[in-house]
Amino acid sequence: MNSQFALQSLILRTAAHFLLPLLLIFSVFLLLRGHNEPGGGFIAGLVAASAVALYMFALDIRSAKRVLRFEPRDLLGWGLLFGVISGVPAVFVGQPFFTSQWLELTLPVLGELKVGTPLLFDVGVYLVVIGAVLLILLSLAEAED
Amino acid sequence: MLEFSIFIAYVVLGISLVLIFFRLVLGPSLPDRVVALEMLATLTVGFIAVYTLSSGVTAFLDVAMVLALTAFLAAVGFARLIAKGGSRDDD
Amino acid sequence: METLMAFTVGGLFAAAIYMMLRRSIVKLVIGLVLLSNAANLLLFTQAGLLRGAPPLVPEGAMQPAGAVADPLAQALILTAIVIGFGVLAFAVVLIHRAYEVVKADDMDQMKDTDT
Amino acid sequence: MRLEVALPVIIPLFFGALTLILWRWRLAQRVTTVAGTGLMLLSALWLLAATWQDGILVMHMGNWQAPFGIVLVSDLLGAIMVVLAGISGFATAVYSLTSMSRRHEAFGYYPLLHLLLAGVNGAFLTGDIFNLYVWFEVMLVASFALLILGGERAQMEGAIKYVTLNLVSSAMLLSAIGLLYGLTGTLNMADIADKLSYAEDPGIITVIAMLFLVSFGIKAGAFPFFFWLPASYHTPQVAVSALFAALLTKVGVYALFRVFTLMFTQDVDYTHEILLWVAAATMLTGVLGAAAQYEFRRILSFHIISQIGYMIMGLALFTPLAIVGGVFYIMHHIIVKANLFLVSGLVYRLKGTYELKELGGMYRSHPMLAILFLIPALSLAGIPPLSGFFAKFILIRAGVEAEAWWIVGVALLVGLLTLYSMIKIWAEVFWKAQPEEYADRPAHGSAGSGVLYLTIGGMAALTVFIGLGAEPVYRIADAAAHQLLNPSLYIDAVLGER
Amino acid sequence: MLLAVLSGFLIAAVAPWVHRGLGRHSGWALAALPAVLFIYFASFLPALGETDGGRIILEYDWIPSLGIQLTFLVDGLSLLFALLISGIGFFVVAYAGRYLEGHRDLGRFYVLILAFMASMLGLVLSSNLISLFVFWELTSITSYLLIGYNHEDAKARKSALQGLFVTVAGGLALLTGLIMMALVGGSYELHELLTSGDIFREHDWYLAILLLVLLGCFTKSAQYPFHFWLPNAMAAPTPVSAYLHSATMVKAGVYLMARLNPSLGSTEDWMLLLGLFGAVTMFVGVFLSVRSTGVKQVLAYSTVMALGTLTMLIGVGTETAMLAAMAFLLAHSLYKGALFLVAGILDHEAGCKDFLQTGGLRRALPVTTVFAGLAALSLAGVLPMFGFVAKELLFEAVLEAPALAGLLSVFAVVSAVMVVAVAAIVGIRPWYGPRVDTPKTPAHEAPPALLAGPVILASLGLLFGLGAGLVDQGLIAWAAAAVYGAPVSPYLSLWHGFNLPLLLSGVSLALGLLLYLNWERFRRFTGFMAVVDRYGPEAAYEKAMAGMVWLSEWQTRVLQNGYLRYYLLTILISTVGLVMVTLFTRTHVHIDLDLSGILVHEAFIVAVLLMAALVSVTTRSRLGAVVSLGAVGFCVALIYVLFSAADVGITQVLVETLTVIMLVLVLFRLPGFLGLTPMVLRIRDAVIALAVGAMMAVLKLAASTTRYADSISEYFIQESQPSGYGRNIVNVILVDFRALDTLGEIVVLALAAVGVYAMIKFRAEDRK
Amino acid sequence: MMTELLVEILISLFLLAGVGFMFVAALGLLRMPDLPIRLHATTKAGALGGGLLMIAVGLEFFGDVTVAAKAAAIIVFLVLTGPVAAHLIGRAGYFIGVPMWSGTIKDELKGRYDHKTQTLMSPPGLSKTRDEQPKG
Amino acid sequence: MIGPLASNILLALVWMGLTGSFTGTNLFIGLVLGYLILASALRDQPGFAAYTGKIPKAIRFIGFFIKELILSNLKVAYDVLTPTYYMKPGVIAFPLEAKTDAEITVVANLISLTPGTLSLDVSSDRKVLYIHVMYLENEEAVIESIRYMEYRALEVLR
Ligand code: NA
Ligand code: NA
Repeated sequence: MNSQFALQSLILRTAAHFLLPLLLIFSVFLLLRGHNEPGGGFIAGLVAASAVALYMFALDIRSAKRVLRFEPRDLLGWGLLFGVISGVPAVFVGQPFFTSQWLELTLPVLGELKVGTPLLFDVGVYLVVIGAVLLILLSLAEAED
Repeated sequence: MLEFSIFIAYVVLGISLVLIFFRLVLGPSLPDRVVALEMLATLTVGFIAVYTLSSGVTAFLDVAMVLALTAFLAAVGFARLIAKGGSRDDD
Repeated sequence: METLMAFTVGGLFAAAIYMMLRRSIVKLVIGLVLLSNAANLLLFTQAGLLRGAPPLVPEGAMQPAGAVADPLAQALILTAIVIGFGVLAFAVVLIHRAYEVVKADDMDQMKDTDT
Repeated sequence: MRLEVALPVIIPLFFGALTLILWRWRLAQRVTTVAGTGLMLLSALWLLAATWQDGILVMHMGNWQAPFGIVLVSDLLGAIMVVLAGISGFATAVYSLTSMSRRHEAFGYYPLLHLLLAGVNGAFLTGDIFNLYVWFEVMLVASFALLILGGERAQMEGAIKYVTLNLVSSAMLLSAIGLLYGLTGTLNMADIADKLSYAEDPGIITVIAMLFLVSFGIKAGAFPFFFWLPASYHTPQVAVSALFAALLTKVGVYALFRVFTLMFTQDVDYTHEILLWVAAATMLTGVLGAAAQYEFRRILSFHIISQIGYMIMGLALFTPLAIVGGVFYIMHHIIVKANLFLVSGLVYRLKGTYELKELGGMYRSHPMLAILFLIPALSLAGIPPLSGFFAKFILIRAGVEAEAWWIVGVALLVGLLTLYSMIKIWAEVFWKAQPEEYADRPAHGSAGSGVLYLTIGGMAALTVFIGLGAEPVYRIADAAAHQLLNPSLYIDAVLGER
Repeated sequence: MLLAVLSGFLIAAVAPWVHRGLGRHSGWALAALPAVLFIYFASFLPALGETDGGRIILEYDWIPSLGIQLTFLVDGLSLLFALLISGIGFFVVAYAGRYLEGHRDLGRFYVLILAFMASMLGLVLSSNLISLFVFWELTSITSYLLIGYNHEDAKARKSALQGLFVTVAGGLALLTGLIMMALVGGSYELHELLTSGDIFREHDWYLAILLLVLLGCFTKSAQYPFHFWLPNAMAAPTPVSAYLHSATMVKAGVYLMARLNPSLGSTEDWMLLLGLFGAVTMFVGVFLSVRSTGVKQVLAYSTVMALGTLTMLIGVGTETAMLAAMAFLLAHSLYKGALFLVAGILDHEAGCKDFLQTGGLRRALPVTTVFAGLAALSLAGVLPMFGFVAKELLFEAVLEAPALAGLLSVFAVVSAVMVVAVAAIVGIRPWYGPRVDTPKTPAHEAPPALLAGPVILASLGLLFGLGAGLVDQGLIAWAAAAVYGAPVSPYLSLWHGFNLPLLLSGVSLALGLLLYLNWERFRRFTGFMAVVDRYGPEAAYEKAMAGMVWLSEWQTRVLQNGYLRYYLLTILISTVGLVMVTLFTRTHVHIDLDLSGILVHEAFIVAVLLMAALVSVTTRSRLGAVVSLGAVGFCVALIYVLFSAADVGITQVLVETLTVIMLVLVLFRLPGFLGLTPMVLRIRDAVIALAVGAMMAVLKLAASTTRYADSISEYFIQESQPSGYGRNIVNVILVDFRALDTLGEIVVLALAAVGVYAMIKFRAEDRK
Repeated sequence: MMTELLVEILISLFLLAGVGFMFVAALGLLRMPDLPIRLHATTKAGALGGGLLMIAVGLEFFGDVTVAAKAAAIIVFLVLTGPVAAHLIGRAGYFIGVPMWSGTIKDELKGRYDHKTQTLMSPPGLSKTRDEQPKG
Repeated sequence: MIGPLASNILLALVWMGLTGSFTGTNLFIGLVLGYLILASALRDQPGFAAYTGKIPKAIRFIGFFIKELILSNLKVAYDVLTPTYYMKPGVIAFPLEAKTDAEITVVANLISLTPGTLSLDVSSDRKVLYIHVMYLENEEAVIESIRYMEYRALEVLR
């Protein structure tokens, strides 16, 4: 049932089942509010990566990968692409690269919301961080298996 | 009153920090050191709490929050190392 | 405080350098970690030290109420920490691989490529 | 808003991300890589043309005014460097099409290549000192990864030295930036220069300049900081070696040119005198290092060092002509050194070894390759009418004008010893008969050599062009030097007329 | 003109195909080029006559910004050389086509010889100093490739390198000299500089320029002590020797000295340097020539003698001397070209490479014998050959020399004696006397292609001797005038009446023949020279090269020693040195140790931080060190937090934790710490480490006392919310104000991850 | 005024109690004779100390729900992760045979780990009796 | 238990939407209101009844737990702060009542948090919890108190 890699601990495994969603929701929370409070894509990404790393230690590598759903490598690519692309829309309105573009949305429940390219950028950072940290950790773990 | 308490709290935490540090140095086993590291993380949470009180800025609680939630991962890592027999040639 | 931080930074640099001068490749890693901490701390303290004033704007306000710590330096350090982490990850695995290939934790056995 | 200033950075970043996403599809990666580097080259040429026509161009990234946001600045030196990066990047990409092993392709060669170029171009174009550090790191980590691609023992050994020493350099750079930020409260290089020009008691600046000197000196491979270079440059795949040889150290040289013309000009008599000694020692130790070597790429690696010395000599003499010489030298050297490495790679491909003692008979068997070696080799040694001659000529003339006799003597002597090494390669690899005992070494195949010849031939043609058609090249270098020696042009372009 | 000069290169580029297409006739076909060029250059003669030895200047743009132009100067001197180059070139190319027939590399040979010819033409015709130098170096390179023509022979490669190295070394000195000349004279154009001799002679740089230029000329023209490369260059095929070492390459130095005489000459330094070096070279050359037995060696050393003679004459500097020099130049080119080609026939037909193996070939090779004899007579300076005319003038010039007349005369006479012996060796020894078994038995006389050169060149020697006036009024006089810098009244003639020079000629002829008869004894008698050779210039060259390689190996051992820690030590000590010296010499900052304002818990944290760092450094347990690092990390995070950096604190904590995890994952397989270093070295390292730490601390303190301006961060604080729509200023900086930094930073992260991935997967693949 | 003082005293009490327990944990960590006993000290006193401090913080910013939520979250996180870490570390000590204090009177865990498979056996007597016990 | 909790949260969100205020305070108010509504309106529904009934139990348990925590912490503190060691440590095997992974984990962690006891590990057959006990003078009494704690905890969980 368990791979060679993980710690064979029922307590940790169970705790991980509980902590994983907690860490992930916490990470999204940190990402979304990062523009206004401490947090942001980088920190959020690290927390998310920690969550998966915990799963890796507690369960096994395969489960950890299943949590992630994507290859960490692809996350790197998409994250970078988001990061680069978020700088491009400005060019179409005749502004320099990475000039932030904001959209004011009025949503039914959430009310007025400012959505801008910096957020897209932060999401790119988030994805890259998750991808990078997990690519490193999972490769290292797999190397041991 | 509160200021004085905070001062005392800082001093006590400072002394605690040194005590923890000694355990970290003395070991003697790796798990002993890891306990010390865990405790250091907890103590850092304590520091941040006192600092929040003394500065009146609550933003630092976020640091404590992250710390409380993730610091034990280091212990997990060490535990796994030991479980795989990685430290027998050490210490 | 500036003086104390100067000593701290100096001490960290010294520790890092000492470790990097060892023959054991494992120690090299430890040196690298210390080095990156030292440089970050230097950058941090050089921008001025201010207690209890994070660079945050209170909700509803346009600017912080009083003086706040230098946000730019903090942003720079964040970037530097992340870069340092990436580089360190690479270095750690590199050393791991080098050990596997050379089968020794001794830098002196890694000098064949030079001459 | 000038789009072209940012394109040489944005394009490789974009293609880096794209090739990462296309990781599993080798063919797609190859196609996009050639397209991407080609596009980058075009954008670089566009940028150079625009900069030539309209003077220093600035893009305020994010539309934040300088000195607050990060600016990308294209002065002629920057634009020239970007074009050179474009040329070497494109050549490497094309050369890689047939020479790169599947193993490398499967583990990120193409994304690494693009991102390395992004780092290099970022470093050339940024007008922000911290951003320069960031691009340096991008370039370094990309080069780390490219260096170990293959996983051989020599690569690991070399990489450890490369990584360690460059990290020391980065830590020093970061510390120096921290100190400078503490002093000036700004990161924009033009702004720093501006503020320093009003500074009272600028002695401490000179001290910090020394840290920059060491840090960039390490990255440039200058004496006594070059050790990582000969330890590692001969270990990766040859296309990678070529790219490294052409570009990476030059980014260090570029940075030295940038900071020691723009920011650290308070105490020129002192700082540039030190640079001059560094230049001389770099030239000599590099060229002497090569004379002892009998491995194709090691010889070339050591020569990188000695050539760096010439470039620094141009900066150190700090006369208009000397700066022209330095810039000219950079242009010449990037093309020539990349080409020599590529030639060595083709030799390896055909003969299966880089050891001079095991090689031979190639003048007979591959006369075209022999000529294509001889052109860059003689150019490197400064034989007229190839590019290297004019590079050296300008520097020597500048040295004579400045009456810096000893550095002129060193430069000449080093030129002679460079010839010695190049002739050694020529005699051993091409003239000498193939030694019997190594005759049956397995070749790595000659299939697809056509593309390789094309690349090498194109680069050789450039070398000849820079020599025979030195006039336009000189004029560009001259204009670049003019901008470098008049920092107010740069400062005004970035900060606006004040 | 441009086309004329460059045509050699153009034809060279297609020569292999011409060769492939025309086969055995390629030699004659390609020889058409020099022939055409000869005619072209000859066509300048009338024009030059009209201006009475004046000059024609043709200018083409090349690199005007640098003052480097393709300017060509046609006057007597350059025309004389151009005619010699193209004329002899014609015979050599034709000769080579036959001589090397069937040789697999003949096609490449044409390329090189034509390129060489073009370079040589460019050299002598250039008026721009730098283009002259360009062609100068081109002759070095092409001649390198020609000397090493038999490149699979190690000796040929070595000789080629020697020639190249010596001439290029001199060339670099020359370049410097030329640049200095241009700076002094304000132009790179010879035709402008030649009229401004006084500016040079009075300038501080004069001696430096003179020495540098002469170094270039002496090496190229094989003056003592740089003469040794020339005989070794005989490794080249014979046509090359004939061409390079008679008419062209080696005369480049002579050409340049002659050319620059109006600018740099007429000073005591000039006369002494050229006179003495020329005389010594002349003597050494001929002496070594007589001592040699190899066919080409004898000829080569006699060339050294001729070059010395020319140098000496240019040094003497009188009108007569210039006339003598030009006449001697022409004479030498003719007979030496012929003799080398004869040497080639000897080799080609009889396989002879050494005079000791020759004898009695006159029956087999009658035509060769006749014209070899004719050329040898000119070499010996026997009436009525042109060589005689030249020698008479030579004696006259040295006897009248303004300085050192006696010394030079003695050298000249002694040399003349030995030259006669050399001429006898060449002109008599192989042909007459008993038939000696040669490696090959010549079946018939050499073919026309081989004979054309010797026949015509030797005949010209006779023709010009008989009709000295043929060349007298025109070319030689114009050339001498160009060298002299003023019109020269020509008086070349075969017969000047009984005078001292004639007497000396007679004496030297007699003594020379005597020497020839005692050749064996002379060689035995001078056997001690072998010892001298061991300490001679060539040995010095070899020693220098070996020394350079030794130095290089030593330096590599010392500097590039493979030990990372020594690299680090070097870098760090240099850094500390640079920074500290600068700090103490260029600043007057005071460092003020202010320990006030420290809160007690901060002191605790810093103390623990430093102690933890110390532990991580000193502990014998590697995992203990990792734990200590974790402690350092938490303390640093605390410092960030205590000084208001929340985001940084969080990041530090997370990164620290992940670092520990990563280290733990990796250290798993690594061994424990080893105590590899003895205590003394550890103390040394500790001292260096502390020095670096102290440097950073001092720097930080020194920089803290100064602040030139307020930080730009105030802008971010003000604008974060209004313009960036974010209240976390740090994050707004990261994703907006300085997004480019962050973009770079994630690229770094992605790259590191890819690198790690590749490293690990490579290993996985290798294991499979 | 009076309430303010009272609140201040209350906060001070929580604060001092909190750091007091922190101190106990630290001292225990240093003073206690073997690994499990040290774990006792840090796990509980750490969690309690941290909790008390967070209550102090919550009181100081009374009414600010965000702060209260954060403080509560920190307590929850500490309580969640501390015991897990303690379990892992204590177990790890067993794995590598960290010696127990000489005053230890009983060790039922000794010798029950199979290092190879990382499995832990139940004591022979207990597993049987367990099924017989009533649930509830 | 998940369904009612989700309902509670949903109610809180609706409350926030209705009041148009997205602050933490308002969320808290919403949660309490939602709970009250659920507890009163749906008290007959079995699923919801269990949920609403759990809350008081949980609160009681927390109270109990905090009391234990403080009391035994003081005991340890006393031992730590005084020079002599009073403890009699030992490791015991505690037969678990808890069945599921979650129950076992919660119980084990609670045991760890109450001073004097520290869960070291669970046997691989999940039947026995090995506990390090600091004051093992009376093993029966210790086991009894642990069992009581387990009982209280399971009460909330099941
Ligand atoms: Na960041
Ligand atoms: Na940043």
